[in-house]
Amino acid sequence: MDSPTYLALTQDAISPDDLIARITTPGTGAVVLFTGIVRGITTHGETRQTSHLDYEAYSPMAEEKMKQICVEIRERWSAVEGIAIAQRIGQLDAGTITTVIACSAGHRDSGVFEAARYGIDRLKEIVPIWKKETGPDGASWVEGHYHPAAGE
Amino acid sequence: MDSPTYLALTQDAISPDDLIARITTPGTGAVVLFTGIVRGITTHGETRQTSHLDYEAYSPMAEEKMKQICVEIRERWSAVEGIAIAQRIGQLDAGTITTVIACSAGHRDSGVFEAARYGIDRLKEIVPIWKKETGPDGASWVEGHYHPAAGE
Amino acid sequence: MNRGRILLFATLRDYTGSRSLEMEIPAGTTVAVLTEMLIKAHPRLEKVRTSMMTAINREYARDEQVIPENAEIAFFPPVSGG
Amino acid sequence: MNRGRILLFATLRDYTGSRSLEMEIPAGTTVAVLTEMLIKAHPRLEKVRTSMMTAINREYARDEQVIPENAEIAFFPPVSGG
Repeated sequence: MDSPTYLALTQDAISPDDLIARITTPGTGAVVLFTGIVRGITTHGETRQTSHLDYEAYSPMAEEKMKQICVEIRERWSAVEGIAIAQRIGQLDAGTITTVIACSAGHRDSGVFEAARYGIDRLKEIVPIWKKETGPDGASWVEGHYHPAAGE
Repeated sequence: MDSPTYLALTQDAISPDDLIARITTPGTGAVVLFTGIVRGITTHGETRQTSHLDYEAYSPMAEEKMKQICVEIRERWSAVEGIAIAQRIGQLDAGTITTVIACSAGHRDSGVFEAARYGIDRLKEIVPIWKKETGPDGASWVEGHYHPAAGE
Repeated sequence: MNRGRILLFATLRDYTGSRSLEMEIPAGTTVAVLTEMLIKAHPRLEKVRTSMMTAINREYARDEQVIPENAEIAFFPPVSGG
Repeated sequence: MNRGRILLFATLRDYTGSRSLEMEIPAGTTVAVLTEMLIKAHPRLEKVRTSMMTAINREYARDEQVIPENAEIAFFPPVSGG
């Protein structure tokens, strides 16, 4: 079984088309892709507007943690073939793709949905990336909540 | 809340990038996209090779049923904003995207994963499309199994 | 009496050699009866009798449903898209 | 004694005004002790004391962990990528 892995921490636009092609193997019949997008309007709780987000990363550790997420996914869903994880950094305007997690497998009942969901959950827990939100009232850092265990 | 719906039954290549853009609204923070791809090698059961699939559709009914799937998704996951469903027909070689179901929402915990999963499950149950598989041993129609109830 | 047009797809098209057929459909004909008429006219359909499905006006139909006049009628095997 | 380089991100960078700091780190210094040294040098960090995290050589570290020589040390708030 081919097991392509593609990781990117990039200032450039992320293309789901490109990432899907990178993880499509001769055995691939299904790809599930999650993408995060900069929300212009947030209505959870109080409604607020966002003009852009500024992402920064502790790049070498972020790349290590992205690799680790791939290992964790493969341990949990052995039928997953390819995995792509991309995170864009820099200033990203509302409507822009910020991150993509995509998993390929032979069939859709192989855990690809769960694997992609797990991937984005873990990215938001352990990959050292932060974002500052700018809206009509100025800029502020978005607070994370998760505290990884040592070595997690 | 914006609720874009995009349906396509097409002979042309399907672009996930394009479909994601079509269902991204000012409130969109998450998109989950499923894509089906022509498997060149199938290892479920006996291993077999596929050179291409030929898809045919009962187009007007297929378009009605794709609309119906959107209604069913919106009834079940009210937080889903945009929905795109595309199915390519004609001769599709191994490695080619055959179908895409994508759902957008404000947040990833809103049911977008479940909604996309439901969408592809329903597409394979009720949308009148058939495929014939061609491999080294010739061509044969792929057998479906689901029998929709009257009016389903 | 009503001259009806029947659309056929996938294996049913192969077995009948046609994408569509015209048949005389007496008033009051049910889906079940029309299915028998079709199999009688095209005996190769016998082998897909239990799996074939019928749509009337682009909606899955019941066996006991009466075919309305000027209906769009389609017969096909279980779907396999995606 | 070991002159260590500490990387700072997000709010911690704002509060210290620096992307990285150099500090004298005595042999045997633990993460907890280094954290106190950092807050003492940059009192604005007091308000993120309970939330700040430490990575040693690109791995999440324990409070009682001793900082090895020539380690890559980073302090940052809980992550918020995606």
